[in-house]
Amino acid sequence: MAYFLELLISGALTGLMYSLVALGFVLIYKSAGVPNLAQGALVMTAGYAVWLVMAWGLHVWIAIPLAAAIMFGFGLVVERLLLRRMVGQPVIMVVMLTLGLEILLRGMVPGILGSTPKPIDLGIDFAPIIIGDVFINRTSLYGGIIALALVGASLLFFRTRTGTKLRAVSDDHVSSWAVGISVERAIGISWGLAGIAAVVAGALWGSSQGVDWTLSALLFPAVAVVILGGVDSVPGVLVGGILVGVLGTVIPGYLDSFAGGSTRDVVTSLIILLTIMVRPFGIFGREDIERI
Amino acid sequence: EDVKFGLLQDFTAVYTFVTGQYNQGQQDYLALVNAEGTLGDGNTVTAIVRDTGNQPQRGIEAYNRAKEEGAVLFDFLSTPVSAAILDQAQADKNVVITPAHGRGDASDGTVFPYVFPMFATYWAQAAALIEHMKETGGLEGKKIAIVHIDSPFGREPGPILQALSEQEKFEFQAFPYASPGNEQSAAWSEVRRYRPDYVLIWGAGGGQAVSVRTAIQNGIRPEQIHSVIWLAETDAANVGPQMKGVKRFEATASGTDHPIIQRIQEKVIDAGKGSGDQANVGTSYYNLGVATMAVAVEAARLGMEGGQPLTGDALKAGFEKIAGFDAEGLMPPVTYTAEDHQGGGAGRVSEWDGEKWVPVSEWHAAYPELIRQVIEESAAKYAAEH
Amino acid sequence: MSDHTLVCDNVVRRFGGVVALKNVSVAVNRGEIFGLVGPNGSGKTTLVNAITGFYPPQEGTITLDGQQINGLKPFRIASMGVARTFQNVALFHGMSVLDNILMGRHIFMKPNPLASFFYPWWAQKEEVAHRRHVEEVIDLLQLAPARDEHVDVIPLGLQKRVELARALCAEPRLLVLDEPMAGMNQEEKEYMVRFILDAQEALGLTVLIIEHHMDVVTALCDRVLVLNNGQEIAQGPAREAIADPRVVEAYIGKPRHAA
Amino acid sequence: MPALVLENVEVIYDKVFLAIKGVSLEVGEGEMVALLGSNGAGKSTTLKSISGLLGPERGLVTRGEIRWGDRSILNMGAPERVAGGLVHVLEGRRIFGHLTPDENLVAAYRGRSVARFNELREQVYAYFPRLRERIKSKAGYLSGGEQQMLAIGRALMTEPRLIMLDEPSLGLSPLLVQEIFGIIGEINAREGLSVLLVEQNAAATLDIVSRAYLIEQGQVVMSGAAEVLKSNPDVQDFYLGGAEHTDYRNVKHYRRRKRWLA
Amino acid sequence: MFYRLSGTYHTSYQADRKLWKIPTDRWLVIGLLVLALLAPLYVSPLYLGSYVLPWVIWSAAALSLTLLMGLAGQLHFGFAAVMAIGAYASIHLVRAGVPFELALLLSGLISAVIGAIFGGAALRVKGLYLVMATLAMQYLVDWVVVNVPAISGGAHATLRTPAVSFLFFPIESLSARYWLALGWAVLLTVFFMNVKRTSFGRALVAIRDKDFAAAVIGVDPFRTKLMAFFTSSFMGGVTGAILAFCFYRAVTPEQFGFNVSIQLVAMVLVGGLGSVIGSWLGAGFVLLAPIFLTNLVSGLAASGWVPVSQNFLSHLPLMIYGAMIIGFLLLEPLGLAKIYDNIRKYFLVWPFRHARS
Ligand SMILES: Nc1ncnc2c1ncn2[C@@H]1O[C@H](COP(=O)(O)OP(=O)(O)OP(=O)(O)O)[C@@H](O)[C@H]1O
Ligand SMILES: Nc1ncnc2c1ncn2[C@@H]1O[C@H](COP(=O)(O)OP(=O)(O)OP(=O)(O)O)[C@@H](O)[C@H]1O
Ligand SMILES: [Mg+2]
Ligand SMILES: [Mg+2]
Repeated sequence: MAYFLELLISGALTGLMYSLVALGFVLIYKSAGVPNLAQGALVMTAGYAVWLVMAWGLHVWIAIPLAAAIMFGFGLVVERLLLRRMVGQPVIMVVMLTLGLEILLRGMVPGILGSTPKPIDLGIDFAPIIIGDVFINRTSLYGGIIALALVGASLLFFRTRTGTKLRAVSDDHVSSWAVGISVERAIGISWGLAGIAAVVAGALWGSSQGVDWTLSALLFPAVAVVILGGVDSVPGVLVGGILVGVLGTVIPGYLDSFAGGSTRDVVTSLIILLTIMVRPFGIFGREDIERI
Repeated sequence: EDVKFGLLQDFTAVYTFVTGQYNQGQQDYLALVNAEGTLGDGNTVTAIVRDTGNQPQRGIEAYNRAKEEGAVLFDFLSTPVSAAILDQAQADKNVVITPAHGRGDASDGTVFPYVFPMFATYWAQAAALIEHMKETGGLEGKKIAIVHIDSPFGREPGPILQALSEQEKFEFQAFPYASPGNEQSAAWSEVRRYRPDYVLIWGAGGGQAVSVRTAIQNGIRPEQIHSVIWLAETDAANVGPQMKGVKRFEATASGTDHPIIQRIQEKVIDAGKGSGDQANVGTSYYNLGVATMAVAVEAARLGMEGGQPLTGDALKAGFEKIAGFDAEGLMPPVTYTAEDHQGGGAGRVSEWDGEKWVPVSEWHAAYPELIRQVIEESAAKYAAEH
Repeated sequence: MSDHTLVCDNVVRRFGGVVALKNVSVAVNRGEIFGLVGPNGSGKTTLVNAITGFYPPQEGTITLDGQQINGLKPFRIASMGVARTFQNVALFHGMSVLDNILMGRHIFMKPNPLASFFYPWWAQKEEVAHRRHVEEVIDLLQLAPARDEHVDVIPLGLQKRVELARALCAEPRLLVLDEPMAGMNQEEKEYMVRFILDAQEALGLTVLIIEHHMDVVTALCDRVLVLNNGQEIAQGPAREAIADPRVVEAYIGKPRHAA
Repeated sequence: MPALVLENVEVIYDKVFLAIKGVSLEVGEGEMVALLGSNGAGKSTTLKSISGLLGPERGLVTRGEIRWGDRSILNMGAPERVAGGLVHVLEGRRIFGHLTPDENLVAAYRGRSVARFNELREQVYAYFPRLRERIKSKAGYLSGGEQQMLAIGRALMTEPRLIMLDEPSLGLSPLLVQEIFGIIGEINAREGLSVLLVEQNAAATLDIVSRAYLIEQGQVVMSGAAEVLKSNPDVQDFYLGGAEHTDYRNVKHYRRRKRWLA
Repeated sequence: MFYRLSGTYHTSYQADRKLWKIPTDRWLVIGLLVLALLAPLYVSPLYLGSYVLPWVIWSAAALSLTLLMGLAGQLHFGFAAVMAIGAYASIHLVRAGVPFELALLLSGLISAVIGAIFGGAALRVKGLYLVMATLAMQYLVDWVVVNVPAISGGAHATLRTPAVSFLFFPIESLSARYWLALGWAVLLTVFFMNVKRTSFGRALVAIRDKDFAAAVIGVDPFRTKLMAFFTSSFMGGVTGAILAFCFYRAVTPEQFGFNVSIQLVAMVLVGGLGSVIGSWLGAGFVLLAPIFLTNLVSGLAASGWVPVSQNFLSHLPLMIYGAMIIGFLLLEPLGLAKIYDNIRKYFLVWPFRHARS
């Protein structure tokens, strides 16, 4: 029972750590209508940025905001150079563009900054929090709390007027222009915000596994999170994250001893596949309106 | 005459954690060889370096090109790429070295005449770590948890542990985690409940740091943790001071106070001919790279005694003439024969003291008969299938 | 068999809480042009979608020449002889005008990957036979000059005509037109009316047409059904139904010119 | 002084397709002007060149001049032009389908003052009481007419001085057409808003506008006061349906050429 | 100039639907075919084996995928998994004693069935969701291949292809392997072009463009999509087998990983969705451009012209590859096929500047 509880908690917290990656995806999708498959690479880039800034000798509390500023700027640049020209293109083009970006970043960032894993020391205590027989990892716990806070902030953000405008942009670029919304700025902001989310994810994940290109592999669980929660739903990020984390921890926790191999990727794949088959728009996602 | 080595490795995908330093060591050593004229007769050696991204098709392309350019020895540092090219390289009679990667049974030179695993295979590494546990705390009735990445590489030590557990009467259980291993909490929750006496971690790259961290967070003492060869200075930096006490297998010594490394520093690095970041000199993977080339160059030198230019055949013969070579103390003495391409499979265990790796055992091969038996069985199976 | 081509009997269709069609019944005679009018959102398109199988009715039955078709998939209904056009032009924008119209012959062809791969002579012959038929329709609708154009570069009026051509190529028993004249000026409307009449005459079609242009409706339709909020408010000969005070109030409005 | 002036504007799509060639027109302050023409004549293109929305369709103004007040606006981005008081209600409504009608209005409001926003919103609901009834449902599920009202209301939220309407009556029932036309006239009269109206429904349009341009194949072929155009025999034949009622059952297959093309 | 349009009239509907309507085109194609057939005579084994041969095979793969993505509009980001199924199936079949010719066919069918099952599962959705579903399929197939020793061949996960012969010709020498691959690629090319001009191809395009409009003229969307998945997976499966037997001659799971799927999509896109010539050009470009550019840069680096680190140099192909995808999408979204088309049009109307449309 304690084992189950521990799996449950650590799964949920891990899931929330995935949510951090997924949040960036949703932010961009919800406000620009772009499925950003480069979010993993963005997290990696952010991890490198945090490492780089800390390597200059800056304290964490300065390094992270600075890295966030860098990534926000980076998001704006990406919008300016790439996304701006993809307005109105079919989804395959946009998907492929973000994948191209992911490949480019995966080459460029480690190519320039080095590909051996870089350490990030956030100063989080190693010792777990122990409740009864249940151990809780501090990094995940803080990650989970931050994820909750960021999701809350995003929810509030989309209620504001700027948020409404961003949602309008994701609906229809041309009519946004027609009523005077600057689509470019809106998309730029959304990429910038996703860049900031990536910094949090990159710093936390980087502190536990080191910063190298494998951070970009976080995209896959994050994709499962957004599919399950709904690609454009901020609360979906939370619920999806927790579910993906728990299922991806609990099921392998019991199955692996029988199945012989680690089944987590299978669980993640099945979550994606089953969600799409049963409820394509996820738990909270909006349905496409198609009038014949 | 210019001898060419094809170092067609994975700089961008799965092996990035090692390739940079490893390849730097290789290139710097070759630069040293040329500076010192080790090959004699004014012969030089050149490295053809290319990235394969762990992708077989790019490996094949790179191999063909390097072959055309005259390379006689290849190091892919990537199991899939090595596997994809193995047959063709054998047919072309080109030497492929597979240090710390590739298939262990290639140590059987009768079945794989042109393949040289060079150092202790993963099987030998597992055996060495088990033996070390036996010597430090005894094995009978003890419990070993093996926490490994879920891939063919991670499952490699399985058969050896199985065989040894019967022989040494210990109990073991495997705890796989999903690749790439950035999140292993579920596996370690289980390990904690298993209450192991020793823990064997078997992964690579960022996953190793996560293993050590999560292990410690689950109340496992660093001294209990034993790692496959893939645990180095970068991981220690990543984990932080808590890693003090963790042990690993090593095939070559680390650090800069070895004659060869010192001479590299002097004649290559200080001369501005180094191939990468100075800070890497003397790291475990750097030294591993140096050792591979030291052996290879020695083989080339011996091979060219029989005549020039050097062919793959002559190089193979050169390898098989190497006896008791230890790269001036950088590595255990190795001896290759037509049957044994592993060179004995010696290694040692070292411990992280917070700053560097300190050896805690002597260079030697653990359970050599058992390892040899496993190698031959597996090779025979391969031979039967082909 | 009755002389009704299409019979809808007490059709009900709901979307979530919205009842888009409430017990709508209608019978369309063979060879007749039947009009379907009503305010926006009154359920006209929904009725057509129910007939063509996109939103099958939750209650009630729809029969085509006595055969029940509700519940069938759209492509089945199509192959039984119901062709339609869409309110928002729905052409295949990746194809030329000719290929779009050829698609109309689809129900008579058997697409088969193997035959397509090898394109044997019998497949070629079939293709040519269909092409001949298509050319007749192209002539009828005066589309020849646009035959090789890409559909998305031709003006909307022509696109609507291509859509009509595509529907005609299926040699339907029942042709359903959803606002074929929306966005057209007087001249284009006149052309369209002419084509519909010609086609009906030449092919002996039964036509169900949704239209907001009252002059067209009165000129074209034998009878009309007026819907409001998913319910019938009038049915009968065009001029009479439209003059019904409830229809005027809900749909037509008071005449612009008193004179 | 005219508020909006187009001089010899030429638009090319995809670098090759010449959609309008040398269109010149004017809209005066508070004036209501119509742009008539058959399908594909280039009406929407003209409007887009004014509102700056050609970009996404790979269109470009290659020649000519567009002035708004005393400024040339050719180099301005679309949002800037909206800020300057030009707003375009696109063909086919194109409301934000996933937003509620209310949020559609929020998205279009550019200023910061909440009081002003509430005022504008009340005004929109006053013009279009039906919208208030559907305030909670997603705009994508509104009926065609309601969407058209929302599109116009949304445009009014930008506090324009000139509103361009592209086929507002498309697909609307006769009653709604009357209603919409009535409201457009009302807005024009009450707020002194200039209106540039593109319509197929020539009869209704010529009743409410003061002047009109007739555009065919990318060129203005005729212009003048509404009354004058109404009495032109060609306009009557091709746009108004002859004298009063056409006998559709007996229209000719082949018709005479339009005189202005001769 | 080269093209003669005047004097070519089509007097029958059949002629109007010819594959190559212009005589010059016809001659060009025949010429290219002869050149391709004779390649082993004048291309060095290095270039034949490591550039031409993979190009031919990947072109076949791109053609298979573009049938699904370009014609039917069904996005597929797990096509490498389909090819993996074909490759593994063919090896196991041949090992079990099935003649190679039959094994090719069967492995195609197995891929087709599995591919269609996955396709069928995802048929309710399109666009992004289809991308994700096929991506999940990629991971599932990967997992099964890696974790079922009966498929992957155990811990080392490398299966060698047995020696085989095709219609009594041993597929052993480089030339023989090349010809077999070429034959398959040419066959697929002709198939593909035929598909485009028949009702099956039109139905695919119709489904892609407007599925409800297709339904209303009698196209069964489900069946048609399924058929598209089936056909394309069949082609992909056989191509996977050809890839295993003619090029790698050994299979490992890494050969068919997610990145390979992406690479295939990149080929299709860079070439131009749904275009035959584009598949060939795209495959060649995506496969070879990074290699050539990297060789160029490393040549420059070796000669000391551009001082770059080994690490940077090694990451260069990735950067080039990513930048190339981005560049094409931004500058010529319609791909190489469009560029080719523009050049061809230029010559068609030469000496005039603009085409009619
Ligand atoms: N897919 C759908 N989901 C939810 N509601 C729908 C859907 N399709 C139609 N409706 C609703 O059904 C009602 C009838 O719509 P319908 O499109 O049939 O109207 P219509 O009479 O064709 O109007 P118009 O003249 O504007 O085309 C409307 O209230 C509409 O909102
Ligand atoms: N994005 C585009 N790319 C290429 N050609 C275009 C594009 N948009 C419009 N055209 C062409 O430009 C011409 C003018 O189009 P426009 O939309 O301005 O006509 P319109 O007068 O508004 O017609 P409608 O009554 O159909 O709305 C047409 O021939 C059309 O085919
Ligand atoms: Mg309707
Ligand atoms: Mg228009």
